[in-house]
Amino acid sequence: MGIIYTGERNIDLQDLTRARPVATLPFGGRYRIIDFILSNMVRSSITNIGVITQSNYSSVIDHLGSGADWDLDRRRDGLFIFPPCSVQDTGGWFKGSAEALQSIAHYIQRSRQKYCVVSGSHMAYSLSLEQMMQYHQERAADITMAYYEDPQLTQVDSAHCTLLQTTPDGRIYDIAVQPRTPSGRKVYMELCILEKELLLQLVDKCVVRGHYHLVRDGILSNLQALQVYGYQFAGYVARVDSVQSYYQHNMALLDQKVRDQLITSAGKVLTKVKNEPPTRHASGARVRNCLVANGCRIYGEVENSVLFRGVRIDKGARVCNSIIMQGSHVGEDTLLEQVVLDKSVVISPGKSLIGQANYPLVISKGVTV
Amino acid sequence: MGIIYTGERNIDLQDLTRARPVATLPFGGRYRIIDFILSNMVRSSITNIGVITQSNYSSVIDHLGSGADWDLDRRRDGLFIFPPCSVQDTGGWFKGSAEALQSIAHYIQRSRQKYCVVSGSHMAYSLSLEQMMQYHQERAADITMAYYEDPQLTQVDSAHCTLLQTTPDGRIYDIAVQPRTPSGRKVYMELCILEKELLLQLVDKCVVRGHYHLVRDGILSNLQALQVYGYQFAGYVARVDSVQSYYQHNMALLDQKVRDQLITSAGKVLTKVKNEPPTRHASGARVRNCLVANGCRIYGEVENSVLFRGVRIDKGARVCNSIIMQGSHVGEDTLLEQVVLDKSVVISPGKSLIGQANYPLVISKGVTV
Amino acid sequence: MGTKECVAMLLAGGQGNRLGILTKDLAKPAVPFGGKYRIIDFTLSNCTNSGIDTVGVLTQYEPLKLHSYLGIGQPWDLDRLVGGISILPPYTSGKRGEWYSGTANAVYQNLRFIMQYDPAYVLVLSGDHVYKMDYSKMLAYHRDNGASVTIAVIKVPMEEASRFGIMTTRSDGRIERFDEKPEKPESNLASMGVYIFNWSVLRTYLIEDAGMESSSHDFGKDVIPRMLSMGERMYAYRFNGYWKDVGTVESLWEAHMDLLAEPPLFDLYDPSWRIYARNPVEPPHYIAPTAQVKGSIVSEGSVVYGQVEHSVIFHGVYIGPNTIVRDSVIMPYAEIEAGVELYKAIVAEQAVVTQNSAAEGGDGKAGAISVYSSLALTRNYTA
Amino acid sequence: MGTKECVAMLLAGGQGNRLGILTKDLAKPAVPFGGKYRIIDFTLSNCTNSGIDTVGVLTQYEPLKLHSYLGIGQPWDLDRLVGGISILPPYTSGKRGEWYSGTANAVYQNLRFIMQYDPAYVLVLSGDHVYKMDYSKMLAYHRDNGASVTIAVIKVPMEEASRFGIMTTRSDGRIERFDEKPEKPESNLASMGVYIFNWSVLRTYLIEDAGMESSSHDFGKDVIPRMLSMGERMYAYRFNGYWKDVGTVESLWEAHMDLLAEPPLFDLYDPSWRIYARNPVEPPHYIAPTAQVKGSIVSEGSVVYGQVEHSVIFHGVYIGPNTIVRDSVIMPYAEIEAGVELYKAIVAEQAVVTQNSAAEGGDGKAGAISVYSSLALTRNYTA
Repeated sequence: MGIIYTGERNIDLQDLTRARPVATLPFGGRYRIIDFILSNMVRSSITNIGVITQSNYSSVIDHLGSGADWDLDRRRDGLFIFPPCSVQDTGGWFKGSAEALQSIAHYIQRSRQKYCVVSGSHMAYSLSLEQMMQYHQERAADITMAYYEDPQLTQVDSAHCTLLQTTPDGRIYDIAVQPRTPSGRKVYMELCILEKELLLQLVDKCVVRGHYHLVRDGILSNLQALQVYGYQFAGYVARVDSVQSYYQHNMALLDQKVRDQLITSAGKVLTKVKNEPPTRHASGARVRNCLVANGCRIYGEVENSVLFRGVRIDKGARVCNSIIMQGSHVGEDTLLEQVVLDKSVVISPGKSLIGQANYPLVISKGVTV
Repeated sequence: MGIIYTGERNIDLQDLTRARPVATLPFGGRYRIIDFILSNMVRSSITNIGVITQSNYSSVIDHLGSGADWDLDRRRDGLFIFPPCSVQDTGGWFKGSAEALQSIAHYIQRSRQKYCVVSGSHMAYSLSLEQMMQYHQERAADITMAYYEDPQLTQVDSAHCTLLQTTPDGRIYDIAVQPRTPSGRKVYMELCILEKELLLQLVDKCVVRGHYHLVRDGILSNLQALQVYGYQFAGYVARVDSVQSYYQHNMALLDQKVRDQLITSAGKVLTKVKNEPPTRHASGARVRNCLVANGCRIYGEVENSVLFRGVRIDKGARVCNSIIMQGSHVGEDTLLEQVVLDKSVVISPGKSLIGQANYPLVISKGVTV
Repeated sequence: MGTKECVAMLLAGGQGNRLGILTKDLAKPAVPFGGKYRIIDFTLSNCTNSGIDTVGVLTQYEPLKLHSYLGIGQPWDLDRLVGGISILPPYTSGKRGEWYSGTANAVYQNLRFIMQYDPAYVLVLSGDHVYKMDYSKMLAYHRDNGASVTIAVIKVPMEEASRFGIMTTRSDGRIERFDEKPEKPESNLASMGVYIFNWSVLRTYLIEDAGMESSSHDFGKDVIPRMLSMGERMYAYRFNGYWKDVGTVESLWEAHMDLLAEPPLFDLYDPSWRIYARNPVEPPHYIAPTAQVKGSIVSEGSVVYGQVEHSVIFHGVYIGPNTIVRDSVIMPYAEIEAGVELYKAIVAEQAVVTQNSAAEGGDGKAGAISVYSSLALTRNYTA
Repeated sequence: MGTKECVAMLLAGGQGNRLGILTKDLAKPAVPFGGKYRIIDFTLSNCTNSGIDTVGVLTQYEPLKLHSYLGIGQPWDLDRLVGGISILPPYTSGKRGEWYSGTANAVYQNLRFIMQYDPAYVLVLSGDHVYKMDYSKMLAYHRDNGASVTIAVIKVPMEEASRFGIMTTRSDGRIERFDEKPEKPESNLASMGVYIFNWSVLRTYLIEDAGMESSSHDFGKDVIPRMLSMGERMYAYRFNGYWKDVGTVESLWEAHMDLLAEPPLFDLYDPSWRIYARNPVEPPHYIAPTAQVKGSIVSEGSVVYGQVEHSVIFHGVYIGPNTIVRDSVIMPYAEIEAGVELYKAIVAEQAVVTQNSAAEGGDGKAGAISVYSSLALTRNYTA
């Protein structure tokens, strides 16, 4: 079974996560971040998946619905969404991942599966959980935690991450949760495998002692007693924890190698299907190095950009190095460079917006500029 | 379009509504209260239905799901469930129906329908909304409110009800919300029809002045200015606002005339379908004057009772004048009279429970006696 | 299109003429069974419970009700993005069309369907048996033996053996001999009509069989004997549970009586092996103060005023006052009018039994089963 | 079973042999159209947008892909509890089976399906036209006239009139004369193959027609003329929008070019009349720095490295570097290899066009349309 926790707080994503959790942040022209981990699970034949939500979860319910688009609308198992208010005694807010897991202990307990894959929802990657499970079983590990090496890890990044330290044979001997000074470059992918019985024990031990963080309070303190292994993932990981990283990982998708690693090679990334006509490139359009979803109408010029569904680019508009989300409308004779338009933004004719690659301009959902 | 508000508080239903709103209270062996108003709407070709939930809404989401069982899983229109937390500025709690409606004003506004049917969720009845709409249009009414005459209305009842006073031609000239002394016997069925534009105006006027109750603050104060008509309904109305009324209306279903009026005559009452085998009446069973859902196994004696799905009555058990909800198990050599067992209750062998018709004993969900 | 390890082909085109008026305008797999099910539910639920999620259903005879019953397979959890249930009626291709002329021919005409999934194994099933079987165990047995064909077998009484395909096996289960409905059976190991084939082997033989003019294109009569004669590794898989071919009025009635035994010979309440079905929306059933119901199975939407003993009452049935219904099967939405007495009867869907028609039906005491339908009022069968 | 006011019967069994290799193993209504749709989507979306929720789809020729595409009709909102989409292939009944021998015969064999809904009206449609039409308006017109039959008509160029069923009407729209494919047409009001019948009238004539040995059991050739000769009140309903029979390679290509006009002759982006389709799950399309795309429609999952002008590119297409694709239609998952130049071509689903095959295809300048498929590499059509 799989459990996805969508309660991460991401202050550095600013307005992008004001009305939604990072799990449902639009990504790559057509997806939401959570689609990637969901697809990893479904592709690895995990069909019993619980999604724990925190505040602002209505976009999660909207997006996932009955789970049919992920083949998870099943009579046995399937998709279960747990809104926070459904748990009376927490008053609707979880203090941390352990408390969130505790709140669905009943669901975990009665599942038919032996193992649990526990995941966060702010990283996108294509990983075979079957291979990771094999690694877990070969090592007779109690817990296996996935990580990747980030050679460019900065101090700023590190404060958003959990870093692992492993012995040469892969055993984890130290964990640092959001350290100010990076201890190594092995970034925990917020993805681990363990038996559900062990998970329930760890969670229970945390919560009854007033601790709420699964990794810090549950796993770190048990590194001696348990066999905890790190599983290194070598593919592309889009860790979305700030406007800058969001922008950078979207732009990276214009590189075919990144698309192959993230989207096309491992099988389909499943997402909510919508009924949109194909995109029209008018005779005056000029589109170069772009990802373009369906339902767009392009009369202007677009370069090095990602266009989500139903975007309209009018005549004389010039869009460069930008991310335009669903339903936005860029008016005539406008100029956009290094800009992120959230959903349903309107850029009035003649306006210009120019951000910087390391500080892209974000326009909030529904705003008319 | 239809709007169902499930935020009613029903303190007199005691433990029956501790973990669920009255909307999802099991009723009649197979249904939930909300099934009746939903079925009324679907049968009258209303296919755009919003359900506003207050706290404890997870049973609403569980029960309604995608709406497929009510034929409401549609690409155009369909079923929309609005959990309270989805509205940021109320902090998850509505102060009243007007505020609740205000929170979904956007959804009401963009609907394709001209008229709105606004309903509560604690009464079960089979009413043709098409006929009521015809009445509304023939009178060129601004608002039409459905009512029924309750000849046995007591002072206790009256404090739970809204009473209408009408002129001989049907126009409403006074409304009393939860009066301590009954003013007439015309009980408002928490069901009205009006144009969505008018609804939005009324709601807006209430909320901006700090008033939150649609009928009291929105309609009552406008009885002069607007054409407000009462529509008398002559069929059976199960008003569930206390343990006594819950018990009494379930028992009434053992009368074929009541079943005809409420369940069988007007077309099907739709509900969530579940996969249960048929019920087995063992060779030693003795069942008289009972409603029995599928999945039961009956080895004992049951009389004048309503059995929900998957109930088990063991050998030597005697159940009289009782309501046994889903999955409960009545052990050997027990005696139950005038009892309401909530879901998954276990009565251990040899135990007896005896309530009174005017004070039935309620055993809470999951309890083992 | 994704690859699947095992694809099931469910033969549901049979006319079932031994069920008489019960299948006048209904395919046999769609005949009601067990109080709320249809016969095909048992095979489909076996697939679901065995983890087989790609099922082609081959239909031909009176498929209207069967098609709408199956839909896209949602009740059996077979509405999958890749795979799931596919209904495969006969069709025209190029300039010509061909009806399914035999069980093997039906599968042959749908080779292209199987090819889409490029399976290692093909499971061939028929839609007219009532049983609970874990095909995944049979598949493991097939793999462990390195077999190219595995046939599920069950012991039948020796005197009935000549009605079945009978196998002789070595002690390790390998099949040495297969006789389709032999006059003098050598053993009582009968084929259940459940086959697992290696896909490459099946494809080869089906293509060969299609070219043979003398063949009747039937698995039991032609393809299996041919495979055996060519020396394929064929194994028998012993099944020990309850299994019933409900292809005759007698066996359909008997199988219903088996449900009523205490404890039942075939258990519908087994939580580890749920039988899935499309569920009607009906209120709970109502047992009136005048009614007496004993040793029976009753489904939703029924209303009972009379006396019901040792019978199976489907959903939406009306049983009037002063009636006696004993050892009988009353199918969905049938009506038994006041005063009627029924013994050992099968009443078809939506049939109305009046005092007049019941009198013609006989009292069942001589061992005959009466069948009532809305088309022809009554007909007798000797059990 | 609930009653429905109007039931639609959609004829989707045609072989479409004038589409050549495009329909080699595909029913005509399942041929891709408009960048992501299949031809049948337009008629089904018309039903949905007109509030008709009960549609029987009559299939016969190569239905595998069509059946799995339709499923239970969820993309068109036609997965209803009562009604919705029903697939109606030919079947056997009693002892015999019959293929659909003509359009009228196909409906005749499914009278029992229609009877379930006891409709007042039956709408007969065909699945191989591209148009947006509100059938509810036509139904209102039918009712207002107190007609027993209403036929939708469109003005066609006089020189093409002899390809159609041609009507002569009085000024009030009542049909006086109907000629199926007349040599010397009297008017240019052509039947669109969209009929509304009063159910009782249709039933009577279909039963009569089924008994006539000389009949070819076709609506246009037999049933409509017969009704007219019997004096039924028959009206023509004028349709003024875009309508195209895409039954030939030329018309299929032309209809695609009509989508590309600026503004388009047929608009896929109309929010008040959405065209529903089963949506593939594909990433956004990618336009490389080396690519140039102008005056074209491009769908998801495609990757373009070359030059695309005035063309329709379906989903999952690959267009390699140094290519030129002009005035062409590239169907789903086709591949255009590096260096290929295509003019006025239709490339079928999953076909691969290499430099060699493209050279054989001709340059389209002489007016011929080249068709590439994975079955036969290339074939020319004169436009």
